[in-house]
Amino acid sequence: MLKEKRNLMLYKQDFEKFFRLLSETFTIFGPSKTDGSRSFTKIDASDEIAFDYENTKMSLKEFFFPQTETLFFFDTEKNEVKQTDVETNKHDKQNILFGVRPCDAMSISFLDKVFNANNPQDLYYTRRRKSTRIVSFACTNPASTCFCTSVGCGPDSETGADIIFFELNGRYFIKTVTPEGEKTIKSAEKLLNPATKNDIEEKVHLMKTANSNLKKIFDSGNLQKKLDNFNAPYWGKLHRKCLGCGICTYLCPTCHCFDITDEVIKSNGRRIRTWDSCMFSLFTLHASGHNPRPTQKERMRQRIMHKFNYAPKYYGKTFCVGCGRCVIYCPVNMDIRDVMKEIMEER
Amino acid sequence: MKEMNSHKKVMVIGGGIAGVQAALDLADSGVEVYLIERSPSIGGRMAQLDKTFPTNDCSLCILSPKLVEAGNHPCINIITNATVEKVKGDAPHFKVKIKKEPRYVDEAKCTGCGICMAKCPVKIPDTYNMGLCDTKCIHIPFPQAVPAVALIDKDHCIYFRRGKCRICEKFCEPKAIDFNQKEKYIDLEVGSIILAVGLTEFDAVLKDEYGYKIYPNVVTSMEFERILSASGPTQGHVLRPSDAKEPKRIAFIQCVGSRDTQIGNEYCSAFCCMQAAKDAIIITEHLSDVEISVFGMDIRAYGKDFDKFIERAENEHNTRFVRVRVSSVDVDPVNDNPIVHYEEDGHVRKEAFDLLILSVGLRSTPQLRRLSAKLGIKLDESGFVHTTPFAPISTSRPGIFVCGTFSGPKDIPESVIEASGAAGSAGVILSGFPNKEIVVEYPSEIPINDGDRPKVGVFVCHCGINIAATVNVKQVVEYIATLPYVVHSQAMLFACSQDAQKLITEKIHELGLNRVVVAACTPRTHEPLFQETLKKSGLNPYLFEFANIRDQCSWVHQKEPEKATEKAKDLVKMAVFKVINLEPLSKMRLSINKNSLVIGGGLAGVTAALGLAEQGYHVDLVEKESELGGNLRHIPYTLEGEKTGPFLKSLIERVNAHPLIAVNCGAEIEEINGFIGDYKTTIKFNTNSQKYQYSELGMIEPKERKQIEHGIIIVATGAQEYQPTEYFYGEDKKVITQRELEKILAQVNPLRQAGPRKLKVANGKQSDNLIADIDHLSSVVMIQCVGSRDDKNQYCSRVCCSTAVKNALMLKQLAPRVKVFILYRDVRTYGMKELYYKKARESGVIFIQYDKDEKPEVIRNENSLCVEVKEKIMNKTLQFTPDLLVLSTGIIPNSDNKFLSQTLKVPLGTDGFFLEAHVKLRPVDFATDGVFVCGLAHYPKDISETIAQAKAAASRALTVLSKDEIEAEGKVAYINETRCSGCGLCVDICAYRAIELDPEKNIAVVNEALCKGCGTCAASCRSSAINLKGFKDEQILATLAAI
Amino acid sequence: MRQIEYEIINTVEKLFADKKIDIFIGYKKGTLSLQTSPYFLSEQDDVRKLVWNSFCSNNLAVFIPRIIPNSKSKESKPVGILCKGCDSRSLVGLIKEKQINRDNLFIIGISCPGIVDRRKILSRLDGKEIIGIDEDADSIVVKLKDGEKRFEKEEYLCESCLNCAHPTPSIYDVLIRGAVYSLQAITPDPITKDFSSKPREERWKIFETEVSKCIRCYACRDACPNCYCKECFAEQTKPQWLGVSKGLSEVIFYHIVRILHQAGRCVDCGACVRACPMDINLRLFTRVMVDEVKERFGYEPGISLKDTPPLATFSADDKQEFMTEPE
Amino acid sequence: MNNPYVPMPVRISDIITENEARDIKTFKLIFENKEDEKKFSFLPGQFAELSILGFGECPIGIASSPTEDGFLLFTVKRAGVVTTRLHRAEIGETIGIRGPLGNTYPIQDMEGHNVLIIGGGFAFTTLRSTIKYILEKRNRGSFKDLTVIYGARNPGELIYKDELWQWEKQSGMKTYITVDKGDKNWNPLTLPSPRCPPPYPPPTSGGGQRRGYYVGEGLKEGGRYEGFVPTILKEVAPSPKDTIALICGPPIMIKFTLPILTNLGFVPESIFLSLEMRMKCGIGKCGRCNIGHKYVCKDGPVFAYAELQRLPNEY
Repeated sequence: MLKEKRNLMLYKQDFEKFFRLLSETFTIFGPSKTDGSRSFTKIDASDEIAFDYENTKMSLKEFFFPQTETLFFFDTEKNEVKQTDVETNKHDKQNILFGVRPCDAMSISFLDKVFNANNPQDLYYTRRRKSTRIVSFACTNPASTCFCTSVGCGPDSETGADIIFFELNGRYFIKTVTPEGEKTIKSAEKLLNPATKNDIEEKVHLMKTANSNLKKIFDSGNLQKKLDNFNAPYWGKLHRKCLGCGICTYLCPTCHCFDITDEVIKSNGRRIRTWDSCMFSLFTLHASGHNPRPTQKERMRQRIMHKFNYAPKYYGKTFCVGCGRCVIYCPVNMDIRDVMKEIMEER
Repeated sequence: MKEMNSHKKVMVIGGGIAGVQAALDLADSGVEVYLIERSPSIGGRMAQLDKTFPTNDCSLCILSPKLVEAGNHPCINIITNATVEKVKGDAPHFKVKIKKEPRYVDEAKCTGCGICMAKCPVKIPDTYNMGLCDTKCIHIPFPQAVPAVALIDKDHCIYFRRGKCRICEKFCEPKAIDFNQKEKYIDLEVGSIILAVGLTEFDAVLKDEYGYKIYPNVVTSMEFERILSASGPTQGHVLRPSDAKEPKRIAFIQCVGSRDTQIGNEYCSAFCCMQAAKDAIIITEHLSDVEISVFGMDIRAYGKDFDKFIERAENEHNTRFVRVRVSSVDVDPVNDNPIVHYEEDGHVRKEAFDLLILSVGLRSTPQLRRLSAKLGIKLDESGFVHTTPFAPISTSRPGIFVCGTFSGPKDIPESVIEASGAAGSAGVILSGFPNKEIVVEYPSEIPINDGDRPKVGVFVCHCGINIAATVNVKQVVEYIATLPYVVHSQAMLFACSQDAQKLITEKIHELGLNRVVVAACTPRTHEPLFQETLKKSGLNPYLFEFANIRDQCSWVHQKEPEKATEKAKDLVKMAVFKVINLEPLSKMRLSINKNSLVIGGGLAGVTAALGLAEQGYHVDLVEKESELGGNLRHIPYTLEGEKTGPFLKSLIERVNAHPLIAVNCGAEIEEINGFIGDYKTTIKFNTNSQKYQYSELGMIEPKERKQIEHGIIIVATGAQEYQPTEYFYGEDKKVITQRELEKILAQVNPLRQAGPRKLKVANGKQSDNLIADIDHLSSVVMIQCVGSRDDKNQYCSRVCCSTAVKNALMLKQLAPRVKVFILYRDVRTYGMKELYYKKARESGVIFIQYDKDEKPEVIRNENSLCVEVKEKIMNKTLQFTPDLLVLSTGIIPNSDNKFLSQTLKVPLGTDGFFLEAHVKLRPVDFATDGVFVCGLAHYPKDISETIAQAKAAASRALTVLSKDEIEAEGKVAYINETRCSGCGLCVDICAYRAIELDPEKNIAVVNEALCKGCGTCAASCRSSAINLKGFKDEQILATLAAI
Repeated sequence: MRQIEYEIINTVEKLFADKKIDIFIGYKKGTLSLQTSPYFLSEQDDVRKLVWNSFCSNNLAVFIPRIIPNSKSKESKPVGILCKGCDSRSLVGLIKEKQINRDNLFIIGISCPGIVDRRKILSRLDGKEIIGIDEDADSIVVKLKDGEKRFEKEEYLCESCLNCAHPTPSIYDVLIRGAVYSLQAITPDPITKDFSSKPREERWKIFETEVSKCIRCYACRDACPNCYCKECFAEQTKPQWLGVSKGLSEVIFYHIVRILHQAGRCVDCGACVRACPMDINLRLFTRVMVDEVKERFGYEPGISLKDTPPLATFSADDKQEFMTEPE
Repeated sequence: MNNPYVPMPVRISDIITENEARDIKTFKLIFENKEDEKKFSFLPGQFAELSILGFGECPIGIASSPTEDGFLLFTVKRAGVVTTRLHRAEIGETIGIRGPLGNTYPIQDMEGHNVLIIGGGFAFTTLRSTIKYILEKRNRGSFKDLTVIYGARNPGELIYKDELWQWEKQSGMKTYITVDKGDKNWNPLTLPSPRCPPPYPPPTSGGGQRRGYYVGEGLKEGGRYEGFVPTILKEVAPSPKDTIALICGPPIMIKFTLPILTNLGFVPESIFLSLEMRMKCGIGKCGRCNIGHKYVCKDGPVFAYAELQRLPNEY
């Protein structure tokens, strides 16, 4: 059993071999060049992997918590549940998610608190999670929209990952984070060498540079306290340019709200869960017509509060990893960093 | 008028379509009606017809709802098997004695279940089916009969003949059989009497040269109607009598018993041409590869869309119209094929057919003569009720009115118009009496809400064999029983019959049904009937759904019974899924403003206005010209030779003098807002007329505009004479129109009568010295169909043939030596007008037929005109150089019809005339409630037809005005306020102007009184904020989800 | 550009000073390069934060039905708004569809030289970080760590701007004239014409491929001024018109209906395309509709407050060749 | 493994229409599988997701008491698609159930104390469960006095009528039943007086003056009344000493009841309310029913008033 995390080295020229060895036991997913790093797709050859991407457009969450998931099928004529998706989608082969950015890896550790915790456990998520190893890639060149260090994450964060790669000059610095991570590289052990002091120094230096490129914009701890003021005046203004679309929540790696609906064609039906968004006006609309969050003001507040105030209280974590997707893709440039700044500056 | 402690009462004699319509109109206006019918059920001849032209509606299908309505109407007392014994007294205090023959079945007890009929051992000829098949000695005349009560034919009953049997009595559960029934006399006191008995078909045996009853394959048109009918002896299969084989060559002989001097029936029976064309079209729908020939003289397609119908028969249905008179018929003894002999192009021809149909006309009977004697009314030489052109529905005895064929052969719409007109005239007589109070009691409605488990009852109709012969009804019934929420599913022979209604009610109560589906013919005719049944059972009438498994299934898939059955299952399943999602709806009640607006001050408008005013209702009459009278001012005399002037003058005087009529001459409609019961109209006076109004009538303040509030509208805007551009009209003074000729003749006539040779100048200005002396004319040519039946105006203008005949006769009378040639395509002197056609021929007028494609040509020389025409029968080109060329110009729709049609939201037909709600049975109504049409605005017609229709319009309007309030449609649009963004698209596109924006809430608001439930708004709304009650998105989606 | 920005600021300042408006909607500097952000300015705020440059891409009309829901009252002061040609066309639509009263708007119109497509420039930068931006009349200069890159505006305009027929607002209270490129607007749009000329199967394939990228975030709808329904059909539950899943049939359904709801209303501002995070070329389909409506009914939405939209009227001469027998 | 999203089959063994408007029905459900029944152990206050295949799910409070063996009761008001379909169900039909979900009334804390139950309208369901639980012979000794105040708009809208009439007569509990407006058969024990204004404005739609409200000594015994629940509560004036109050009712009733309880001396820690929010999963994952950092489905639906005061007022 693993006593401590190991630091190992892999020469870039051996990566192809490394990839092949791993793919004998695992199905490998990663950001691929072919779809412009839109999402994590199946990778068949090592050269399909896009190493230099900033972040995938779709976050990692859809791998474990797909946008549409069948909970079970049923027959309305016979009035019976036929089978559940958990039973049909057997994940026999183990998966590797390769090249995950540390922020996305961390986001999975948050989702684990929601779905994987035994309160009760969400079998659909758990099943996928159990069969999947996360191999993350430290960010040596973070984007201008990244703000991970403001929310307790960082370019070399290990949380959520089983293994983390650092790209050094001509070689990869590989750190095993979990026992699963150890097991994952077992088959490729012969390609790996223990890291030397030099290697470690180079890695530390590299990450120092990366870290220095990331400005810490706010302190999430203070923010949480600030947000305890539920009726703060800024809520009356912040939302005004918000269009109420679902881009920020759908692209967010930690947003996990979903809807459950039934779909029926003839007598064949399925109960599905689909992503939902607190930004949508119908999200909390009661059958009676009452809506506790009737305007974009309340909905915007809910989104911010859920991430930065409620989640810390409930799960002990700020549900934001600073990936910057909401910043990049918001059609009205509603920059969450700006919002945070505004909140922090209030009084 | 004497005071009388009774309400309005009228006796209607005859329960055919005319009688039923008159009864319904009267009853709807608050008059109690005694409908006396000689036979055991109402419906008359129309109930026996298969289809009706020119729409090919199933005759009984459109009639049956009216029969049921009459049968259920609280103001109508139907007395069947009854004849009038005696009529004493004068209007409005007639004392009548009715004799009712025994039925031997208690009408109050009989449920019409038909078990007696099944058990009765005696077969007798089925008179409903013209004796072509058998029925039982105890029988219900036909499945949809009203009342649906059996009767025993005493002459054939074993019990009555031998004193034994009484099987029917044994099986009759309600104990309705009563062999001891005796004839009964009923005394009635009524204010007026409407004579609506019909004529009888000519007995074709009298024309023995055509071989009827001699050769097996010669049948009459009435028999053939039954052969075509799905409920007829051959169940709608066209088979010939001798060998029950499908005929391939079929011929019709027209004018059997009509236009026939030999047998003394000189009139035209008015409908037979169209009936033959209709039958021809229907035949080709039953049989493939069939050839049809129609032997007749003229094709009298003088009604709305009739010419198009004939063209359809000719071009699409393999029908040949042969313009000859058949001389005789014999038979091929080998195959019983009748052989028709006729002369064509001077050759005698023989032609064999598989089946020969004699288009028999109508005639009077001794029975009718006896009846008129009892009533004390005058008949004419043909045995028809004597009427005058200006009083077409009045008999010689005041207070007794006539409608339908008894006053001369006519088609259904004319009969219906006269029926309504007669009802109106009877109403005038009764205006001093109070209305009969109608209290219709419905049980209080069972409350149904969305959360109640739907309990659906499904009733699948056989429709005789209409459905059952194709669709396996049993399978459908069994399948439907398995559907969710269906608690009852059963088959019915005729779901529309009265006993079926009883059964549906029973099932509703017994099983606690809260939703009902009837799978049958079509909701168009029968939905109201079943909704009424629900209402009477305490269910909201909108918890009903109709599955159309006849028109849309069995009829169109006759050759694929299995697929049809599957489709029927789906259709009923859809209806079930929909009905499950239906919800109770309520109708809005609208109060009725009792004033009326009549647009148009011609003969029609004036007559209609009088019809309303004389029953005590205020009328605003709007005429755009400066004086009343319209086109009639230009028609000096009638075909019958009566002067119109005095008649028109007295009519206008009556109108002007009537305190309830406000005459607005020189005024035009500017704006009409509102809806039935509550219209607001602005009329605008043109400046000249203001003075006129003020100085001459002194009735209206001189002002430019006037606002009128009223409850109904009668459109009587008339039509215009076609202004010819052909044949040098307007260029050559020798070319004039019939109207111009008529004016001249009218001026000549009195002078001529004043003394011989006094005439020098008739009309110096207009005609110069053209007719300086009419005697100097040597020849006059008249060309028919100028501006009618051509590419410009495709319809027949209906009156020009008789106008030409009228003027030719007058010309001949004034100047017997003048040669008159009438170039015609068909001489359409329908009905009694035929007598004048004959008279014209006798007086030497020469009729020359030309073909549509070879119209007469006119060549203009220096001083003369040369008319060249290719004579059709002899196929020769003839030339004339007439002194006068008279163009029989057609009638064209008014140019402002379009404006009025848009303002009133009522449609125009393709020909530009106003389009009535139904060509056969609702000839003066519009689909829009509260608006009626009469006169030339509807279609070209003659004076008496116009008068009848105007009276009918008034009568129909009275069915509205006599009520204090009416119900609006329940299936209306409604707005989901949480979804409506108030964009206003629905406001823009609503054809009925039923939607407005609420300026406060900025959402759309539906005016339920105006909404017709067309659904355009619902379709247009991007937010799905508009739904149509009864057709909500969820309901439609549920329906679709069923398949 | 600067001059215009200055004029805008002056005008707005005066409007506030004259108490003509309480709120003004314009643009402020964005937090990302090549981007601006809608700015709701009230008297207390800094009017000098208003900007005008080639990246003022948002169609500000979208906010009108949101901030003045269904208001018809004349009591409150008008809302000030900065309008490019397309924004004003959207406003015309909103006024005609009674979402706002003309009197409740104070429109500062700008003759628009076209908006530069941020994505087009980004795609040329190979992910290099932008340090700064300079803009002159014809070009954008992007400063990178390792130098500068110059982009000619004309080549990098948004597709909808490249073929804009009405760069000058159709309605305004004050018009600020700027340089307008003399781009020739062509109907039908060459890009969509090319699309339209393809066989039906191919068009369907293109449509399917494009919309299959959709994640149903509804940004296209929410960025569109025409989409002001209180409850979008896509989210209605009574009845539920389409499922909530990301399945192809559902996204096709959503997009087809969204596009159809734009018939005769779309002003081709391109807001939907710019909002879409998945880079779906939605304009390809809406523009086809715009051209189609113009050709069939001679109608261009957003140009006049008077003319009747084709869907609100009927003429017997309307083309009906689309009514064909099923194949 | 137990999949929390898959419903267990239950058969509808009885349907009772509760009110005159016929939009509230009680469904008696029996588990199709014995094992499911065993697993389904609950306490008053909890709810379950009722599921109809093809229509969806709706969260409904459990109206029966765990002491009632062999069946579950759910009282459902018809509002949306699922509840409408449920109302249309017939006896014998099988539907689905997921649960029990949520927390319970603080049964343990209530033991050894007086219990005051205040209910309004159809939200009386889980309170009925509680009452039945307390009244159960083997439990009754664990609790002290039981006071029930229940009100509805009119007599036709009272639910569980048979039981109400029984409780009125039952010793060891006081039952106050009140309606906003009585009918001719409703015999209030108290005389209305026009002097006392209503604690909250009467509905505007009705218009006009209401007949009035009782003024006088505290109501010592149970009975039938006319007036709003808060008014009756004020008159009943139960002692806060040693008492735990449970409230469930329409928001407006709760709004006006809380200050009266506070005035009577109840501390927020001793008042418990049951809340409603739009829910989907019922197990704290789908993220929509939160009030502040509490999920109503998991951390509720029962909240101490003290806790609720700390949460944002967004429900």
